[in-house]
Amino acid sequence: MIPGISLHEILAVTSVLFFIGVYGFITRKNLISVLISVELILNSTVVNFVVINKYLYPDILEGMIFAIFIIAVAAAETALAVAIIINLYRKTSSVDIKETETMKY
Amino acid sequence: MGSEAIIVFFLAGIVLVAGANFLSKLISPKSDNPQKREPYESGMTTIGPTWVQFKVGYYLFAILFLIFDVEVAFLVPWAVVFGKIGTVALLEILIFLAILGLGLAYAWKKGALKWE
Amino acid sequence: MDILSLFVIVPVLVILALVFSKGLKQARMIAMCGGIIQLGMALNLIFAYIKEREVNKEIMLFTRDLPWFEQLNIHYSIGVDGISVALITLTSIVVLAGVFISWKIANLPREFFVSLIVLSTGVYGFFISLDLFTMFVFYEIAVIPMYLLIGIWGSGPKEYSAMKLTLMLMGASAVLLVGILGIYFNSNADGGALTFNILEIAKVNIPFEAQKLFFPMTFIGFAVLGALFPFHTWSPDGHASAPTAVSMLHAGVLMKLGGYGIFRVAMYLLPEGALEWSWFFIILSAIGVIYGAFAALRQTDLKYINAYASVSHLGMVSFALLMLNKTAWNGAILQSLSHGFMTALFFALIGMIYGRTHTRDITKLGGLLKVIPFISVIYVIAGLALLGLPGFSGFVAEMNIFMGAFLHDDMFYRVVTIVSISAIVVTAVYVLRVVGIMLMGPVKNEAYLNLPKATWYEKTGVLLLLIPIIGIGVAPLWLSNMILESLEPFIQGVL
Amino acid sequence: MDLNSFFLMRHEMILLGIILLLIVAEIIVADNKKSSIVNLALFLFGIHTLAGFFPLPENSLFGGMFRSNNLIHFFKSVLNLGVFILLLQAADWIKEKVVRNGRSTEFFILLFASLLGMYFMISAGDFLMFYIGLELSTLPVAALAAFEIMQRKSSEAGIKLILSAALASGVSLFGISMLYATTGSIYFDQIILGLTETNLSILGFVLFFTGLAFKISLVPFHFWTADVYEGAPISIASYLSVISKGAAVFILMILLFSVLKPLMHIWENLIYGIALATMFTGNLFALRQQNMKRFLAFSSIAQAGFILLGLITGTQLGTTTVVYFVLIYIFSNLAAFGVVQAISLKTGKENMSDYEGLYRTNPKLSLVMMLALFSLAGIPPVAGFFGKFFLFTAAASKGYYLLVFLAVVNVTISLYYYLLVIRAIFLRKGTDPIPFFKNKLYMRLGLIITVLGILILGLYSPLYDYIYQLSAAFK
Amino acid sequence: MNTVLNINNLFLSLIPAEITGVTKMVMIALIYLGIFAVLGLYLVLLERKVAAWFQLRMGPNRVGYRGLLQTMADALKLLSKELTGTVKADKFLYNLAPYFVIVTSLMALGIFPFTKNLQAYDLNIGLFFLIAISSIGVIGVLLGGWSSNNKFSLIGAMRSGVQTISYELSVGLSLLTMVLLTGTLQLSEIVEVQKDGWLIAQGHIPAIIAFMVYMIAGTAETNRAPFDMVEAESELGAGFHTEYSGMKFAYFFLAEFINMFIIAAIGTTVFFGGWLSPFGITESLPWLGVFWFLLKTFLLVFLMMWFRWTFPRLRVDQLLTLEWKYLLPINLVNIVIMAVIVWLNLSIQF
Repeated sequence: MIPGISLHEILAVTSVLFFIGVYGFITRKNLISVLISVELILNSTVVNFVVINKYLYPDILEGMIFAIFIIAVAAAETALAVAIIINLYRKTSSVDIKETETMKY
Repeated sequence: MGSEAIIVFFLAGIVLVAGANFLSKLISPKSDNPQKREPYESGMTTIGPTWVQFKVGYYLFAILFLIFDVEVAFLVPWAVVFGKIGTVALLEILIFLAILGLGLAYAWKKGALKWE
Repeated sequence: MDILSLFVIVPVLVILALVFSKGLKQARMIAMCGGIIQLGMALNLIFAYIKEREVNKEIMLFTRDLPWFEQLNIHYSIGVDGISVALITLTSIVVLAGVFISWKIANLPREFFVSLIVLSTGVYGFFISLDLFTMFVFYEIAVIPMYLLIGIWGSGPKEYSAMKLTLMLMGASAVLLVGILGIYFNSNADGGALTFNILEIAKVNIPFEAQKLFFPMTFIGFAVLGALFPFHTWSPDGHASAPTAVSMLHAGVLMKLGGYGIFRVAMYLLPEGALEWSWFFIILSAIGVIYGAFAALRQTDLKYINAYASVSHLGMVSFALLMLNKTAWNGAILQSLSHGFMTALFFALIGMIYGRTHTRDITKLGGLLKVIPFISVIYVIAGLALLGLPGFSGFVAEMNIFMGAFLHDDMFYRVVTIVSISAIVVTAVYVLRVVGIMLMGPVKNEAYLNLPKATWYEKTGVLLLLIPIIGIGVAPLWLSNMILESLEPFIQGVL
Repeated sequence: MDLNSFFLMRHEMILLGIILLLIVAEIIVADNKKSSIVNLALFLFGIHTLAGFFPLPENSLFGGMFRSNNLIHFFKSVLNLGVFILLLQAADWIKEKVVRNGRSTEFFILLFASLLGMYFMISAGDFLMFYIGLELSTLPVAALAAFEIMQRKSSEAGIKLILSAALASGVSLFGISMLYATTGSIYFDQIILGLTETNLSILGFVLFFTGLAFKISLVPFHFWTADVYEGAPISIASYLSVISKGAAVFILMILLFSVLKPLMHIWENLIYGIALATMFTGNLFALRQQNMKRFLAFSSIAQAGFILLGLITGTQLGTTTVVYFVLIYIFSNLAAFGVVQAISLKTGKENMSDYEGLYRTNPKLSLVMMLALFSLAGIPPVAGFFGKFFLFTAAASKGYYLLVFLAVVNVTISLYYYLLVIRAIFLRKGTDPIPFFKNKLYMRLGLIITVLGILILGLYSPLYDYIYQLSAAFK
Repeated sequence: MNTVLNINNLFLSLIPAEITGVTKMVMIALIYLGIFAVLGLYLVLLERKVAAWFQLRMGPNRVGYRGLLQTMADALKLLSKELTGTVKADKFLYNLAPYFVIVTSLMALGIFPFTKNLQAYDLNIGLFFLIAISSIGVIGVLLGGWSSNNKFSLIGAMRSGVQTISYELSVGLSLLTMVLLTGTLQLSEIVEVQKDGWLIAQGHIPAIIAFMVYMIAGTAETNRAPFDMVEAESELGAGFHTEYSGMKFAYFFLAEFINMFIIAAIGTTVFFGGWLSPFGITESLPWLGVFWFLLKTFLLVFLMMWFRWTFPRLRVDQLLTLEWKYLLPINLVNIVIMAVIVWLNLSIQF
């Protein structure tokens, strides 16, 4: 627990982070950037879990454990996504999101 | 000193770099000519773009690292409490590492560890 | 094996036999045998029914009740009364006639007969069901083969017609389904268990609000199949595009499902709703009667003429049903039967004419009486029956309907009845117009002089249909009695 | 961890064993003998499927993280069966196309890993296990979607799937963190006790819901569906539309009916709206599809909308109908995908117009397709009708007559586009019909099982009653 | 010990109470900056001396007494050099890169216990923090190499990336092997545990294996010879910092040496008992811990320098083979052996 910083402030920060992520996911034109936006979302939830655990329910470490697993899964997700992006890059020589629009409607 | 030490060191590092940069700017000589601003390529002019496509091997290892590093992250809490838990922890980590090792063996067999 | 389930099992066996058949000859032999067996079963059922009725005063006879989805209280529940027996007989005759008429079907014969018999299975099942769920299942089974039948073997804009027909009927079943579920979830109004069983629901006093809500849904759901006025548009297109046997079966039998369903489900189970809404649907039916007749007058395509005539006549059925009295109901049932035979006959004849002349446009035809006398004579007879000449079934039916309808001393009912009766005149006009243009006069096309005469199978099919028309017309009373007896529970329940 | 708890996780343990065994096999088997692994995998999974049907005790493990009861066992077996059929249908494809690239074992490993994730997901007793299961079931599928690495569409499918999956799970996690904040626990048992209707918990629920809505591809989280189905190998499209969706529906149902019950009249309204949106969107978009995979994608979106009709009830009846429908849906959709796969494998054709005149050349396949589509459309006497009817019954039991009405209207719309396929197959003659071909044993077996399922499941009522008994767990 | 506290108190008494915190922080920051600079400069000198010694040369001996001021002069020289950079570089990232390397190494340096209680911050997850922070440095290298827009830099940076992350696994795993013995991640406690014998002795064979793996991996992680593909003067010019000049080059240079020190310090803390004296000979004088700590650390630093001048440079494939096919499997097995040893209580306690 950090003295002088209340739960609300941290949650406000994570919420902002979350929405930056969502915004980035929607607006970014580069697949890597989109991936990073997703990571932002995940990280905001990680902080959420840790902070809620620490501030509200410090006795049981459920939130902490959850956070570790989110990190692990996020890593797997990223690994896979990057692998697929590379594969796509080999076909199109670009990581631009508009390269993924051969299928529509 | 509490956790703010981390912040202090962080700031100190920044100050160090920024300060030295500033100092260097103050005292260093300045001269300019076009050749100086070219990228160094053993005296030749650069050919083609520099930001080129990479061997996929780098990414492969990056991905492998990512996976194994996360596994290490799971080993950390286990290692800390291992002494207190004992048998169950040993069994579980054996399974965990067996699967991990199998993964490594698989990557090995598939040639992911080979640098061509 | 009980006598009613056979009506489902035999067609299924026939279908299985057809699946393993090869070629046209085998297929039509199997289908014919199946049809004859069914006709035999139907006749047997009539006698068995009459015999049983003398000793057994239950509402439904030959009942059988097997639990199916016990959790939802769904049963495979069957039974017949006089109305169903009559309609089952109608079905078996029309199916057999249909097989004869399709004797020379060239394209994918096996599949044709399979679809035809699937359709008839649905119809049989519908008529014998006493359980709303089972009934609904059979209803849908009967609807779907139409798509393939019209789409593959039809003529003209067949894909469009088939799609339109299927979708409209399925849309109707959407409404119907809601109605059925509404009835089901109100069937515990008296504290009993939820049930789909018609006889048990009939004993329950479903709350008035629910009746008011679900009656129109159930009614419309069935009435679309019965070509109720604003929802009839599938029927002319469908009939026009369908192959002969399908038109026969559809107009002759399948559309009767609508009237039967209205009667057995909508009115029987939701009588208060029926009273509440009858004025509205009477108006629609009356419009349908008039509209159908006038539309038939305008058409030059034989099938369209007949199709609109069907709209008009089936409008009369629902009109009569909504009159809510015994005589009118009796007339409605008789009208169903008689229209079934007549219209099937018409379509059969039209099919024969079309098969020979390759046109259905009456303005291009003429003097057919000279070249194909058998077909033409039967056509005239059928036409006379349709316009309600005494001695044919149509007269008996219409007589009963308008008698019953006029029994109401309410002004509204009398007015609509008079308006509807005027349709009879129009009917006479369009029937005679066709006869005049198409059959009389000089032969318009040289090629028609060499038209082949009717073959034995065509004659068999036509006579199969003609006999009951005359039979009902000449001796209606035994049939009327059978129906009137069965109407008793309805009268108690509804009125 | 004693022997008993080991048995409780029998499904998971056996499947994990199979996965590990396959990895070992992949390592030790020589390259030119790889096709024998396909048989091995099929054999092992067949045994696993059979073993899954044996009854198991009901209990929970790991302090409530993993719980199991008969309904869950049953559902796992259903998923097994679905996957088994899918593997049978995919076997030829793998043998002919994949083995050559030397990646056949990976197909099985990834697929089984995903299935394992689903086991954990539907057995979850807390949000952590649920989340891990969810991700474990999604990520391998993304890899599988991008499996045909030589095709750009496949990569696109993979990237679309994984990015949308990541977004959905991120949003969902944010919601879970809110639920955690309001109740102080991630264990379902605790959450039921602590959950009340506060702004935070409602927001948390709605955010959480998106994660599963994504997996079930409910509108407005359906955007990935068609593209992924089109780009991915057919087996994977089929897997996504059937197994993955089924499992997600199941866990959503468990969560709604037990954990989130206190928020019932929030989610009732939510599901009401989403059900309508999903049905209409799925159906209306399906109307204009030419590619069979996209076509089935939108059809499966619409089907998801129908499933919601059972979910909206929150009763035992709802549970039963949903499970029953999903079971039928698995068979129907697998049959449809099986035919598409068989044709695509032999001829490479995937468009509806290519199917014209199919009946005249390949009557058996056409009939399978017809049965499948009728089942999807809900035409008796095939099973789909019963599934749909009971779903509507469930919704009507709560008085949602208008919803039922609109749903049946949607059935009619859906019938239209299913009939379009029927039209192409039966009514049209076609300029260049697909020539006659014979399927191999596995494919035939896969199709026969689905056809039997379609024909029998609806008419055979004891199954429904059996599910009803099992559903008592989630009243 | 008391002396340290006294000094601390003396400082505190000199300044007003309300600004204690800030002042203290500034003091500490200054002290550590000093340590950083001195260490950096003199490790360079040490390297050159050691190199000379190995090659039977004199080494730097002109500036100051025996060349002691040589690196000071170098630093001044670098400071006064012109900062060039190519126009094509990504300016922002190019300038950002040095911050990464410096800040991370400073932060890592900050949490070492030089002796009992002489520690800026006794983080309860100290070891974990060290592993984590030391892996951030590679981002600086990657950024620098990539943003330079120079092929040599790019190749160097990529190599650095793949090398660092690969060997980081071994560093982490070998340290975790020792955590099994300690049961804690807090550096001070890790040292306390070793009162009964340094961990390298407590864990006997697996610990020795772990130490060997750690030293190899640690050397590789700092991109030092024989793992210096990153710079590989003979093939890549100067690797990732080809385009850096003057002070900007100096940061990378400095960080490399500090990182070497950090690796050695971690090794000391985890394997060789940190500030503890051998056999407890100076336990009565806690402040001598600083001496012991530095002694051990510099011995390990010397070891790493020794490597540099003994082994030839590896090729990239050899390097990766070494890590993934030897060190990592060895490590995984080793950690299991260690677990069994802990489980059976076979560790040696004095």
